[in-house]
Amino acid sequence: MSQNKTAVSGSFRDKVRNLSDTNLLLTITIVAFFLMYIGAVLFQGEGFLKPQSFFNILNSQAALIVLACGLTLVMINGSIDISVGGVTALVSMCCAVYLDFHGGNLVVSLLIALGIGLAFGIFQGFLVAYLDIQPFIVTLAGMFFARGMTTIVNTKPFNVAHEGFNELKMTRVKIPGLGSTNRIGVYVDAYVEIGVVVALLIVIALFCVLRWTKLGRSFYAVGGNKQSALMLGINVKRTKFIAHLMCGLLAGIGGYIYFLHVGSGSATHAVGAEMDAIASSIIGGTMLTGGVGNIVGTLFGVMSLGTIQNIVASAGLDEAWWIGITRAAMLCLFLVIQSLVVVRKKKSKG
Amino acid sequence: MIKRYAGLIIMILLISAGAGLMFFGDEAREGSENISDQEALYEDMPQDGKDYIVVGFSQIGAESDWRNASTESFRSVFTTENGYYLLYEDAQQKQENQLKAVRNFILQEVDYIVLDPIVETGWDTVLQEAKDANIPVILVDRQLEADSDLYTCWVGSDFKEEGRLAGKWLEDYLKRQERAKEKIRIVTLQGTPRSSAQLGRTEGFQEVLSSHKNWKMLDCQSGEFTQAKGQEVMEGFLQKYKDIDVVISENDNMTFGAVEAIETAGKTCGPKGDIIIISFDAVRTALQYMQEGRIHADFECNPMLGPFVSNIIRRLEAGEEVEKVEYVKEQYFDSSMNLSRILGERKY
Amino acid sequence: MTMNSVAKKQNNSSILMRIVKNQCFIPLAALFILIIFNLVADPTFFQILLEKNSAGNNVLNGPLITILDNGSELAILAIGMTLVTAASGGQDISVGAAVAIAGSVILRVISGGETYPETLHSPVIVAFLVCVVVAMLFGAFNGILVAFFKIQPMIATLILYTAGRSIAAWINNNELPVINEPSFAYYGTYIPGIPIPTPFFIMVICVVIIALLLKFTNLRLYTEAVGINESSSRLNGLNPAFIKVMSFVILGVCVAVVGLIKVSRFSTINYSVIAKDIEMDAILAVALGGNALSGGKFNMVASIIGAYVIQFLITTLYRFNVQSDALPAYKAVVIIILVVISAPSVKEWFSGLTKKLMKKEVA
Amino acid sequence: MNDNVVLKMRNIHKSFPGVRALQAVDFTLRKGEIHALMGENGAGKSTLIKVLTGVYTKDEGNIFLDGKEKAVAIHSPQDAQNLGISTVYQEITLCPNLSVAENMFIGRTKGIGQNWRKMNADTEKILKSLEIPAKATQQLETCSIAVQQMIAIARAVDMDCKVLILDEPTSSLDEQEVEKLFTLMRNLRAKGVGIIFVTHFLDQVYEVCDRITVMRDGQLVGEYEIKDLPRVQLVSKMLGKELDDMSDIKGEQQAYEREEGAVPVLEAKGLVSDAGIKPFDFHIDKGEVNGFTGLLGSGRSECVRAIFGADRILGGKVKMKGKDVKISKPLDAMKNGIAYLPEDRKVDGIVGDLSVRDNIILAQQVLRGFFRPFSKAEANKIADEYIKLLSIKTASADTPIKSLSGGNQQKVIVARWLFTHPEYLILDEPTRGIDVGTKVDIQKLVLKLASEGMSVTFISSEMDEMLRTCSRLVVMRDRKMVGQLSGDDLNQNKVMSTIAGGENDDE
Repeated sequence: MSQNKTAVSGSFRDKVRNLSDTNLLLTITIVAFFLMYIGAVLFQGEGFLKPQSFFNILNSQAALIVLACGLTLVMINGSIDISVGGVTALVSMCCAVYLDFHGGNLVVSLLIALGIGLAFGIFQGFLVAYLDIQPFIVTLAGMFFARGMTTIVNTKPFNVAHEGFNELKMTRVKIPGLGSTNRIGVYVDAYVEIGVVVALLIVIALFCVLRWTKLGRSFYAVGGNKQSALMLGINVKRTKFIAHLMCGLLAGIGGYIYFLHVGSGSATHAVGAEMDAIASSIIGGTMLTGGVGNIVGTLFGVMSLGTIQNIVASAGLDEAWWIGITRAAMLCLFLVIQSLVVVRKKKSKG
Repeated sequence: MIKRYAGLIIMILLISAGAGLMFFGDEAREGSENISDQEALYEDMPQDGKDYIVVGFSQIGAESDWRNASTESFRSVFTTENGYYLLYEDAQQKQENQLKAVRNFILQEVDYIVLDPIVETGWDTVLQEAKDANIPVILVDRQLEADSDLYTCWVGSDFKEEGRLAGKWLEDYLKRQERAKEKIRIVTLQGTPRSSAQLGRTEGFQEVLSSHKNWKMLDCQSGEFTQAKGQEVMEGFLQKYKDIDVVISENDNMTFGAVEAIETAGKTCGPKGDIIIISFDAVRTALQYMQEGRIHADFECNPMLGPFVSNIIRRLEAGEEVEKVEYVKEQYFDSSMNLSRILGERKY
Repeated sequence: MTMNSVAKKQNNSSILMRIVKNQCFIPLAALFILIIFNLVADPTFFQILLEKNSAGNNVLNGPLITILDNGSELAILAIGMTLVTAASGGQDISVGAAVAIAGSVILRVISGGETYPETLHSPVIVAFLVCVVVAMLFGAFNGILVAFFKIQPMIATLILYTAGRSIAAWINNNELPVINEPSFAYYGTYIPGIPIPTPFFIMVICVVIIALLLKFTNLRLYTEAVGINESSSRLNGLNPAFIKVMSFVILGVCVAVVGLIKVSRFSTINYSVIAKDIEMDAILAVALGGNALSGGKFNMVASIIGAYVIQFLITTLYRFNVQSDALPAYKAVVIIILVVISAPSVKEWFSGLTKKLMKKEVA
Repeated sequence: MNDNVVLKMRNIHKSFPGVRALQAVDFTLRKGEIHALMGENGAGKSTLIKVLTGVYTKDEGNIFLDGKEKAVAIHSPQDAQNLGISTVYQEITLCPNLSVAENMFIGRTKGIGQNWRKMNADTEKILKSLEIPAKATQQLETCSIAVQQMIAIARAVDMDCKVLILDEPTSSLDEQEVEKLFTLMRNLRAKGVGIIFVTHFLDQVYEVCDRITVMRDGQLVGEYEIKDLPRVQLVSKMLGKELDDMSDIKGEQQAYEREEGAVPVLEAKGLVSDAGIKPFDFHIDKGEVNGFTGLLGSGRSECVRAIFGADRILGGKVKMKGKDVKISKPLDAMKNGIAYLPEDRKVDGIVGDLSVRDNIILAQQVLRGFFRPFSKAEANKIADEYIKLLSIKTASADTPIKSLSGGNQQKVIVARWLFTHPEYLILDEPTRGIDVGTKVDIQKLVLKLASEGMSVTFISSEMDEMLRTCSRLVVMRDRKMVGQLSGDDLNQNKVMSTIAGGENDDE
C-alpha cells in the first residue's frame, strides 16, 4: 500500500467508479441522514439536542423499520409487497381481541402474530413465485383482505387492558448516560422500547443474511436478472417465494411491535404504512428494479422519514399537510438521485 | 475493495452516531441547567423578555368543520399578544401521533399540554410522564379513561346531555305533530365508535328511547363522523328499510351525507318532508340546511373551547383550583327559530 | 386440442373459441355471475323506481342506478389508467390524491377562498378548466419522472400519492368550502328534468371522445408500440418519452373530470376521505379487463366493463349489508380468484388437463 | 465404443402449443470431442439444448450420461449443473448487478455461507489463467459485452464438467477472442471433456469440430465425421435441398459501375455521435451497394446509427443529393428517405406483441403522422402485399410477430422499411442468426433493390456475404474508418489485412 499521492487519488477515483450501486446509494443516504439530523439540531435547538427525542423517533418507527426491512427483501428480488400495512393492522387487531376479550397469554398472542404474517407470506409468495402473477395485484388483494378482515374481526378500535401485556408494553430499556433533565430539573434516563431492540436485532440479522449467505446473494441475483439467475442454477421460484415469505413474517413481527407500541387494536392502524415502508426502502437506496439495495440503508431511510416529521412538527409548520409535502419532496429527491446513478452506470459502460 | 469494507464502514458510522448523541446528551444536560427561562427554546418566539406561557396543543385532526372551528378558536386565543406561545400538532386521526406529540411537548418543556384524545384508553404512560415532568395536562372535547389525578381537568361538551335533549326534543315535537302514539322507526348514524361523543349521545338518546314503547331503533351504524361515510351508510339504510321516520345523525358532516343520500333516493326530509332529521354540532352549514328546511333540529356542541381553556390556565397561573370537569355552555336550534338572525351572529 | 384451437382462432370458424378468446370475456363472465347471484338472492335488486327527489324532479332510483352513478367515476379513471398502463407498463397510484387536488382546485376557484360563499365566484366551467390544467400539470409531473428519469411508474407516482392530499388541503388552507348553489350539484347528481344521474352522461362523453381518438388517430398504435418495445419504436421515429408523458396527461384530464363529479356530488370536500383507494379500484378495473399490467396491447372496452363490474360487486355487497370497511376483504377474494384463473401457468395446466381428456376420448 | 460415450440422448420428443419442436431426436456425444450441432433456425437445436440443460422438460425420451444404463432426470439448470453439464448461452446469462467473482461462483458453492475472500482469490486466478481483462470485485455491468461472455465461458469451464455446451458463444466475440476460445476448447477436449458447439459460422465449425450432427424441422438428419462432409453438402443437408445459389450470386454485383460526376445520394462529413466513434466521412451513390466491415466493436454499427440519427449526434454535416439536411433523430432520417434495419432484431427491431400487419406499417404510419392512420382495409392490403412479396411465412397478418421464426421476423422488418420507399436503405447484420435460406433471399433482395436504383449499405460479420453483395467496402478499426476497398481489392486477404492494419498483408 505504498503509493505516491497521484496513484492513491487515482485508485480512489477508481474505487468510486467501481463502487457498486448498492454501496453508492447507501453512502448517499447515510450522509443525507446525518446532515439532516445535525441540521435539525442546529436549527431546532433544545428538543433535538436531547437524545431522548432521537430515541422517541426510534420508538415510534420501530415497527416501520421491520416492515421496511421486509419490503427491502422483496424489492431486492425485483418484487413488491403492499400488504404489510394491512397485515400490521390485522395482527394488532387479532392480538388485541385475543388478549382483551379472551384474556389469552402473551406467548400465544405472539404466535398468532407470526402465524398471520407467515400465512400471508406463504400465500402471496406462492401466487407470485409459482403462478407468476403480478406481485402488485396479488399483494393489493392481500392488503384489501387484511384491512377487510381487521374490521370483520372487530369494528371498534379499543385499547388492551391486559396486565401482562401492558407490563411488556411499559418495559423500557434504559440507556445510561444519555438521559436529560426535565423542566423541574429531575434527571431521567433515556430509554427505548423493546420493540426497538427487536427491530435493530432484525436489521443486523438481515444484514448478515443478505451479505454473507448464499440465500442473500441469490436474492440480489434474482433481482438483477431473473433469466440469468435461472441459468446460473439458482432456484428462482423458490428464492422469490422465500423472499415473500420472509416479508410476510417480518410484517407479522412488525405488526406485533406496532401493537406493542400503540397497545390497541383498530382498523385504521398503520394506514399507508406500506407506502411509508416502500418510501423508506427507496430513500435507503433500494431500487424497485431489483438487485440493488441494503438493509442498513433502509434503517436510515426510516429514520430520515421520522426525523423529517419531527423537524416539520417542531419547526412551527404546524399544519398537518407539511409533513406529507416534505416527505414527498424528500422521496422525489432520492428518486432523482437514483436515476442519476443509473445514468452514471450507463455512461461508464458506454 | 469498498464493497468488502462496506459493512465495517457502516458499523463505524452507527457507532459514531451513538457517540454523537452521547456528546449532544452531555451538552443537553449542561444546557438545560444554565438555560433557566424559556426564551432560548423556540427561535421564532419574540425575544422581548416577556415570560410567555408555552402551550402544546395536540389536536385530533381536521376532519370536520367543527374540528376546524375549535382549532381556530385555540389559534385565535393563544397568541403572543395574549401572552401565550402555542405549539400546535395535528395528529391526523392517529393515537400514535398524539402520543408522539405529547412526548415532544414534554421534551420541549412546555408549560401546559392541551390534549383532545382520539380514543379513550392507552394514555396512562404518557400522562404519567407529563406528571413526572410536572406539566399540567388539560383535556378538551373528548374524554379518556385514566386515573383522574394524571390530568388537571377536562373541558368539553356534555354529550350525554345533548343526547338526552335530542330525545326530549323529538318527544314533544312528535306530540305537537300528534304522532306521539304512532310507531316511530329510527335509524342512527353513529360517530367513530367508542369516541366520547358517540358514546354520550347514543347513551343520552337511549335513555329517552327506552321510555317510549312505540319508538323502534331499526339500525345503528358508524358513519365515522364523515360526510362520505354518512352518505354510504344512509344509502345502505334506505335500500334496506322501506320506511324510516327519524334519522339521528351524531354529527353534522354525516347529516349532510345522509340528506344527500335521502334526496338522491327520491325521499324528502325536513319539516315538510317525510323523514325527521336530528343532528348534532350545529355548524354553520347545518343551520343553513335547517333554513332550507332539510334538517329539523340541531344540538350544538360548542367548538369554541379555546377561551374556556385560556380562562382555566389563567386561573391555574393565579394558583386557583379548577373543577375536574368543566362543561361549556351549549344551546340547540330547530327549524322554528329565526335562523337568519342566528346565522348573522354566529362565527362558525 | 391447443393446435386446432389455434387453427380455429385463425380461420375464426368456432364461435365459442372466439368468445372465450375475447378479452371482454372474463369481465363479462364476472358480471354475468354477479347478475345471476343477485337474481337468485334478491330480484328487487333490479327494480328501478321513478321517484321524486328533494329538488322536486323525478329521478330513477335503485341499485342499478347507483351502479351507473358511482361506476362512472371509476370507468372514467379506468380509461386513463389503461393508457398509462399500456404506455409505461406501470400504474399510477396517485389518482386518488390527484382527484383530491382537482376537487380542491375547483372549490378554491368557485368559493374564491371563502368557506361559505353565498354565490359562485366564477362559473363552474372556468373552475373546471383551471382544474383540468392543474391536473394535467400533475399528470405531466408524473409522466416526466417516469419518461425522463426512468423511475418505475408506481414509485414515481408514490411521490404524488404521499403529497397529494396534503397539497389539496393546502390549496384551501384546510378549509372545507361548502357550495350551496344548487346548479353546482348538477354534475354529480341530477340535472332537473333528467331522471338519469349526470355522471353517467359525463362518462359517455368521455368514452365517445376516447373512442374517436382511438379510431381517428394513431394513439393506440403509438401507445402499444412504446409499451411493448421502447427502443425499437424510437428507431421507428416515435418519441417514447413524449408518448408516455402524454398518456399521463390524458389520465390527468380524467382525474379532473372525476374531481368535478366528486365535489359536485358532496358540494364540499374532505381531503383525507375523498376518492380514497380509488386508484386501487381503477388499476383493478384495468386488470379485470384482462389488460397486461406490464404494458403493451390494451382493450379499452374491457377496462370500462371491468370498472362497472367492480361497482356492481360493491353495490351487491352493500345490499347484503356488509360493513363498508369489511368490503375490501370480499373484493380481495374476487381479485385472487380472477388473477389465479387468468394466470398463464394455471391456464396451461387446464389445457394440459383437457388435452389428457381428449387423449382418453380418442383411446 | 460405449465406454467413451459421455452423453446419449435417445428418442427425445418435445412440443409446444401448436408446434412439434423435437421428434424422436437422437444425439450422441463422445468423451474428448468437439461436436457441432447444426441446423437452420427452428430446426430444434436450441430446444434440444434447453431440454438437455433442464430449461425445458422433455415430453418423451431418455438421457444417459457416461454410458450408464440408467436414464438421468434433468428438471432444472441446477440438476444439469450437478450432473456436470454446463452451458454458455448466446445472450449473456450473468447478473449485471453482482461482482465478477459472484457471477463465477453463485449457484454452485456448497453450504449456506459465502466466503468472499476465497471466492475473490479463486476468481482472480481463473481470470488470470484465461487472460480475461477483469477484476474479481468489479461489478459485472462495468465489463464490456465480450468480457462478460468470456466470464460466462470461464464459469462454465471452471465447473469441472463432463459436457460443455456452447450455444453460439462467438456471436459477440471478435477474432482474437474467438481464437482464445478455440484454444480453450482444444485444451478441454484434450482433458476429455465433450463439447457441444452450436454456431452459424461454417468456417468456425470446420476449424475446431470433430463431428457434426445436423437437424432439420425438429428431426435428426444425421451425424457425420467432419471430413466426410464438405461445406456445400452440409448446407444442403441443413436446407434439405441441393443448392448452389451461393455461386449464382457471385458476380452479380459486378453489374454496378459508378458513373462519373453523379451526385451521391448521401454524403456525410466529419459525422460523430456520442457512441464513441471518431468523426468519419462517408458517401453513397444511387444504386450502389456498399458495406461497413471490421471486427466486432470496431464501430461499424455505430457509424450507420450515426447516419440514421439513432445515437446523439455531436457534430458533422450531412448532405442528401447535394443539399444540407439536419438529422438529429431517427424521424429526421426517415423523412429524408433513409431506412435503418437495426443490428439487434429482438431489442431494436420487432415490436413483439404487435401483429405482423402493425409491424409492417409502423414506420410509414409514423411518417404519415399522428392524425392520419391507415384504415384497417388499407393496412391489411399493404400487409398481404408485402407478405407475398417477401414470401413471409406467417399464419395471417394478425399473428403477433414474436411467434414467427427469426428469419421471417427479419423479413417483416425489411418489409417495414421497404414500405417507407426509402432512397437509402441501411441493413445492419440482416443475416445474423437466421437460417441460410433466408440469408440468400435477403442477399438477392439487396442486389435486386440496388439494380432498381436504391442505395444500400449492407453490414455482415460474414466476410463472404459482404464480398458477394457489396461493390465497395468501408473498413473500420478501433472505431475509426481506416480504408475503402472496391474493384479488385475486394478479396478476402486484402480486406483481412486492412482490418488487421497491415501486419499481415503478405497472406
